[in-house]
Amino acid sequence: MATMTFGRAINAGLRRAMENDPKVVLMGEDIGKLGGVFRVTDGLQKDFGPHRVVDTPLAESGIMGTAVGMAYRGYRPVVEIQFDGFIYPAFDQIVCQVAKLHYRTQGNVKMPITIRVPFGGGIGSPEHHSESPEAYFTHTSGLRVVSVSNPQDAYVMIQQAIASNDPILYFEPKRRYHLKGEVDESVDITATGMGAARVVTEGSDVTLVTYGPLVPTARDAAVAASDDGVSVEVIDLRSLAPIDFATVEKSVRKTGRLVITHEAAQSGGLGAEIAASITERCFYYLEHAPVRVTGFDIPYPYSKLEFHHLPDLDRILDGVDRALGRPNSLSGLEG
Amino acid sequence: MATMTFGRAINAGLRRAMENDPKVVLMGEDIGKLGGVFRVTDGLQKDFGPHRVVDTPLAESGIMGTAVGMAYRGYRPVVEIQFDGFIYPAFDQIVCQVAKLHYRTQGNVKMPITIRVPFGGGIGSPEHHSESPEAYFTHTSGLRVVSVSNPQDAYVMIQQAIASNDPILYFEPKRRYHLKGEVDESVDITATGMGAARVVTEGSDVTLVTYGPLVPTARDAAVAASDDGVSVEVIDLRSLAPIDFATVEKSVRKTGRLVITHEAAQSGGLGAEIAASITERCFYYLEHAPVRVTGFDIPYPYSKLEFHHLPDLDRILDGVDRALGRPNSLSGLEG
Amino acid sequence: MLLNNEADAAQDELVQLIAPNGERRHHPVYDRWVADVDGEALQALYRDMVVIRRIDAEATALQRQGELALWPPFLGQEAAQIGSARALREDDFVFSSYRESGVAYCRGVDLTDLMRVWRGNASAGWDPFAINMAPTQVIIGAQTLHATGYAMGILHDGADSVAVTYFGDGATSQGDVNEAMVFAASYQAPVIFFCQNNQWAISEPVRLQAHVPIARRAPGFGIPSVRVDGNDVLACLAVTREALDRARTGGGPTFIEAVTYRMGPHTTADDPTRYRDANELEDWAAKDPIARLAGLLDAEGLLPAEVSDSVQASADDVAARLREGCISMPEPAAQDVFKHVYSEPNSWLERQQDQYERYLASFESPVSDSSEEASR
Amino acid sequence: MLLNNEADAAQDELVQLIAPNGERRHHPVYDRWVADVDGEALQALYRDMVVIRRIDAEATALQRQGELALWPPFLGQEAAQIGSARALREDDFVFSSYRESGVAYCRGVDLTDLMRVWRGNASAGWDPFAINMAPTQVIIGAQTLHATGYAMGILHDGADSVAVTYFGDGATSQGDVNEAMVFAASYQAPVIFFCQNNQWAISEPVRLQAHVPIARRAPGFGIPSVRVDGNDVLACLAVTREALDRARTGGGPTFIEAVTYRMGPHTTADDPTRYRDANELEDWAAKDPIARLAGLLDAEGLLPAEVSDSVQASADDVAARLREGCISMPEPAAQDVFKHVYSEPNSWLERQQDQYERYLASFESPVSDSSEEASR
Ligand SMILES: Cc1ncc(C[n+]2csc(CCOP(=O)(O)OP(=O)(O)O)c2C)c(N)n1
Ligand SMILES: Cc1ncc(C[n+]2csc(CCOP(=O)(O)OP(=O)(O)O)c2C)c(N)n1
Ligand SMILES: [Mg+2]
Ligand SMILES: [Mg+2]
Repeated sequence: MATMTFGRAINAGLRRAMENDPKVVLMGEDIGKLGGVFRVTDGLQKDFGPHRVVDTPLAESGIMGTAVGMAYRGYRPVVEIQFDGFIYPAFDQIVCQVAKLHYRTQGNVKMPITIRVPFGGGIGSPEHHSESPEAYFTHTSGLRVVSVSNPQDAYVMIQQAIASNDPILYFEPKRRYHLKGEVDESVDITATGMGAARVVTEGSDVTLVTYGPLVPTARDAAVAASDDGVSVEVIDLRSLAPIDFATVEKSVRKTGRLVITHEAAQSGGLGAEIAASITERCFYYLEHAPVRVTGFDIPYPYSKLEFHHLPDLDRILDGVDRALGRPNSLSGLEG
Repeated sequence: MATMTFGRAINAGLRRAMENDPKVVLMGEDIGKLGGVFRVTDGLQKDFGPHRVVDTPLAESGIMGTAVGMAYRGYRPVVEIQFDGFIYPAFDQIVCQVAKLHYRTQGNVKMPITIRVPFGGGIGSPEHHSESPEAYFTHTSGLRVVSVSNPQDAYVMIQQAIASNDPILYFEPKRRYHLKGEVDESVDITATGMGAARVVTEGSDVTLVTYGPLVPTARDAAVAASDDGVSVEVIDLRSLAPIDFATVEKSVRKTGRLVITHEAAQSGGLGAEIAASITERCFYYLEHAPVRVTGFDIPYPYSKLEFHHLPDLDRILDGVDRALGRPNSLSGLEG
Repeated sequence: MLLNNEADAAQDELVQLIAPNGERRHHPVYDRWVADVDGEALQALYRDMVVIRRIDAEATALQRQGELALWPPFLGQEAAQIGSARALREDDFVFSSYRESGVAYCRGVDLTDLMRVWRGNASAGWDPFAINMAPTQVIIGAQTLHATGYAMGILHDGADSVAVTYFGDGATSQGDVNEAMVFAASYQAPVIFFCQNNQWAISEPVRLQAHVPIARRAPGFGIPSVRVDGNDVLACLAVTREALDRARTGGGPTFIEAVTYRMGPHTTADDPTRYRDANELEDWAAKDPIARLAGLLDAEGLLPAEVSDSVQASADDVAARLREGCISMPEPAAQDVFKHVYSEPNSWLERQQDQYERYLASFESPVSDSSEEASR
Repeated sequence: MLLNNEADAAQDELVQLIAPNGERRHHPVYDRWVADVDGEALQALYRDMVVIRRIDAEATALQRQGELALWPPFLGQEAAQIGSARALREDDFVFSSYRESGVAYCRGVDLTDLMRVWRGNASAGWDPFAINMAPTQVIIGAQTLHATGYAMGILHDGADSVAVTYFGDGATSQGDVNEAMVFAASYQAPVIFFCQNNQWAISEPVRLQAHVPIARRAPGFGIPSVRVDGNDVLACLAVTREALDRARTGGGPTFIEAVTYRMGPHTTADDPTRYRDANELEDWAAKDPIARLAGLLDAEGLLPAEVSDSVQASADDVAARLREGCISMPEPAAQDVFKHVYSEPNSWLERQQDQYERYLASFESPVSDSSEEASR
């Protein structure tokens, strides 16, 4: 067991994957000498050479499209998108090519591409550097989407993503890159699947579902709630497409109440899918409508306002209150 | 009142908008002499000239990006995307520029761009010609999204969209272009807003919500259900972002049951948002969890299989049965 | 110093080895690339062109008869497709658009596979690795990046294969095609950009995409380019061989503009009379690629009746097999709609498939007892 | 005929009117474009460059002191920005990236507005129509299409204004920049593509984006281009004036590659020692744009102490006002987060705003009686 930051854990996972399979190739802007703007690929070009860690021209569609060609040739490209907001020029190649090639060729062409995306806000950046675009991809059939929330998962899941024959969006919560945690590097990555949600803290009154950057916030909220006599079960989804609804369902059947929190805008966000699916699966167990605590339906605001947009501990607790039907700021507005 | 096809009604609406405002300019591939591959712009270049109806180079990001520049210069561009599946190269310009410029400039820069998109399946086309990408845009703050289902709405709403100072995605159900209907060309387009949902047929047992191509199918389903003694209220949303939830809410408070149908894939589709929002708003009125009857989570299949993917009358009726809690194919699987 | 775009006659000249009247033209640079092409080889090229033209005609007929949903004819582009594709080695890899059925034929595609997409029975007609050619690409220009990435993989492997990508004049306006040139030049990847400039992108003339010859684009990216008479099969063969040789020997990418003409509609759904002049078609008919080679063969006594007849018989045979394969294609099963979305199990999809199968089953048998179901 | 990419020395030569040592160089074509630039005008250009360098230094200091969240320095690029921007007319319109604060200064931006984005107080610092310059653009290359569309609008209006777009060497790899050239050439739009090739895109050297000089790219799209010494303010002024004149008189677009150097980090968040050699910086320091013009002025007796002192005083004054405006910027209010998403009312957003305001209010007063709420 070693203590390492989130970013370092991904770096270690990438290194392990590259050691294990010579077909693993990293591609992206500034990932070589610079080690990426977040230093996640630090040292890898030095150790594996510029043919394994490829600095690319400044063109995201180009990166994604050439990664498709590399996959045709038998490689397993791991693409870094420098920031969430720069994934859109590659959107066409992702949704029309990466997502569809396996299906359209009846499995003849595999697309084992991992797309790493530092995402989410909270670091005081200018525009286009704090997006949460995950719902675009969870709605895209043919893709898998995951998000990690701690160094151990980051280490294991980056390797699982690379080992998978399906294309995977791997969302890294950039404001947690410096979060430290224990990482067991000896763990067998094939022992568990990548899809299972994780119960972070057990509880009996309310189920609180989240992923990525808000997992620590949700955990803190559970602690705060417990001081108030409310027992919150926190679930870290880890896989966003598909979602391990069985785990969420089990929890909601126990608690009867569901709160979902994410940074992305509310309308059409992942929270809508979770609320709809859990309502379908647990209708007669629900004591209250699922509650969503999310970013607003606004473009990501400038940084002086970002903490109004981002759900925080208090807003999550407010959501927990709503799910419990306690009188609060929105009492009387719903239901 | 004149009888005209859907496509013709849009053509008439475009013509009227161009007559009324010299700043309205049409841009797209093959929209000039050819009149577009669906002939929606037929005759307009001849009458308004190649500077008002602009055939563009074959590059969607280029079309959208230059439309942004035209809007900066005070124009009101109406962009045609030839088929739904070709909108993705323009995705970056749409979500990062078109959607955000008004917000980021504190309203100084208006983006009165209308993006016309023939969408949906059912016409036996090859790949990329039958997509339903609306949920990507309904999740994008700063955009408005509408879909039309009949010639009259098509005629009115294209003009309303062009007159609006906000950017609007205008989704045209391509398999209905030849549908005929009465069009009252004398209607005052400023008399009604563009956002209101329309109750297509009133009913008391189940609320059936849809939009665009499936509106006629839903209406047929309501007729079939009534033969079976079930009274279905059909709602055509018309505006997909924002959705007129007040109208849906009113209906569901009456019926207690909600079925949503669309062609797009289920997970993360618009149906999820509708189910989640209506559950929030009508929890204590619902007798059953909202039911979704949608396309599957698959890339759009080749045409010999498309009618397995697309919801049809029988699948909608099956959904109605589920919402009614009647024993059917899925009995025992949910709830 | 201002770099301008005034025409440089020498640069824009077409490489031509056979004149429209069938006369053999000599070329200081390109003759050597076809020095080995003897009478037999010329006859083989002729046979190829006649056969693929027949495939095109048969497919068009099948569409008219309702057996195909759509067909994008390549009538007029036979020389560009045969000349380039016959230059390739088996281990080269092709990334084309939707109009390169002639190229697919050269790659050895099964005739039934060639029809699958257009009949609506598949999204990709063939196994790409069986013939080293990616499936048809509808998204304009997307495949040029795939080819470039594949070529980067070839470099990585230290192999001497080449990736070849086909696209149209309209496609040159897409960002992807230009980004592909950036990547190809940056890594000196062994990829050939083969642009069939058939003068039209649906209803848009090439002048809307570019005011200067398309071949001039690539040098600005650091990629050598050549403009070839796309209706001259020998010239197409020669320039492709030169480009392949450059790529195999570490010389990096080449851009080829094959100047040709789409004699038919964009697809069987298109009506070109709405936007183009009949005269233009006539002018190009005079440069017909097959008539041209026939002229050369004739002049050299290489087209006696028995050869003509045998070519005709090949074409008839291929057409018959094509038709037969097309109309006897088995219909897909409902469950196929769920197959191969992922290579690994997916809980969302499994649930949907399960629901749909129960739904379908409900039409066959009465709805089963719900308590039994609940125990599942 | 093969078009290759062998260096054409004449083509790649930089337009230069002032040598690095400050000597005035004569140029057969471009002298006439600056014939009117007298001593006073030269002093004004000098003043501009010194002032914007001071703005850059002050902003960098403000960032180090925690008053700005980020700053992208343009140190070393003063001549490219001043030379080009001072050629513009008020009714021309600029679409830049994030690094053109010197251009914004020329457009007359309010100094506080210049800081807003970087302090985190706005997504766009100024009203674009007040200074005819679009806000900073972070998405690499996106603005080149906006400029081209704006120029199409100018054509439409029959006006003789020009759209000018600034972007970097790295940006030339983006599809959007290449599509912008396609559209600009197709419509012969009055737009100038002003590329500041500052040798780096964050950590990537220009060679990764292009193996040949960037100025060679545009002619292949049918756009004349020119390569200029980007550290020579007079040359930048001259080539921009020529391009503007061409655009105003119906001659269409021009591409300018200004060869310069980013002497600082990519942004204040970057550490260039990780990827670049200190020697390189030294080499370029010898070509410093301000020292160069000072050399010329000095030689011509145009830089007496009172001028130097006055320039220094201007710079001090601007820096003081910049700092004052920056640190006294009012903080935004929570409700601002919801403003201007749409120009028309939006029911989804209104509901969210309403909820959030109640939520905020709940921290101020005890939660109100729910029956009262319910009656709303
Ligand atoms: C991204 C995208 N945009 C638009 C289309 C619609 N479309 C199909 S073919 C075509 C014209 C292509 O012209 P060209 O590249 O010259 O190839 P050709 O058809 O002449 O072989 C267009 C606009 C498409 N398939 N993909
Ligand atoms: C679409 C997109 N991709 C990536 C980035 C991240 N990024 C910001 S600046 C930059 C380098 C730009 O280099 P260049 O165009 O040469 O301009 P310079 O910064 O040198 O002025 C990169 C990669 C971005 N902002 N937008
Ligand atoms: Mg063409
Ligand atoms: Mg640069």
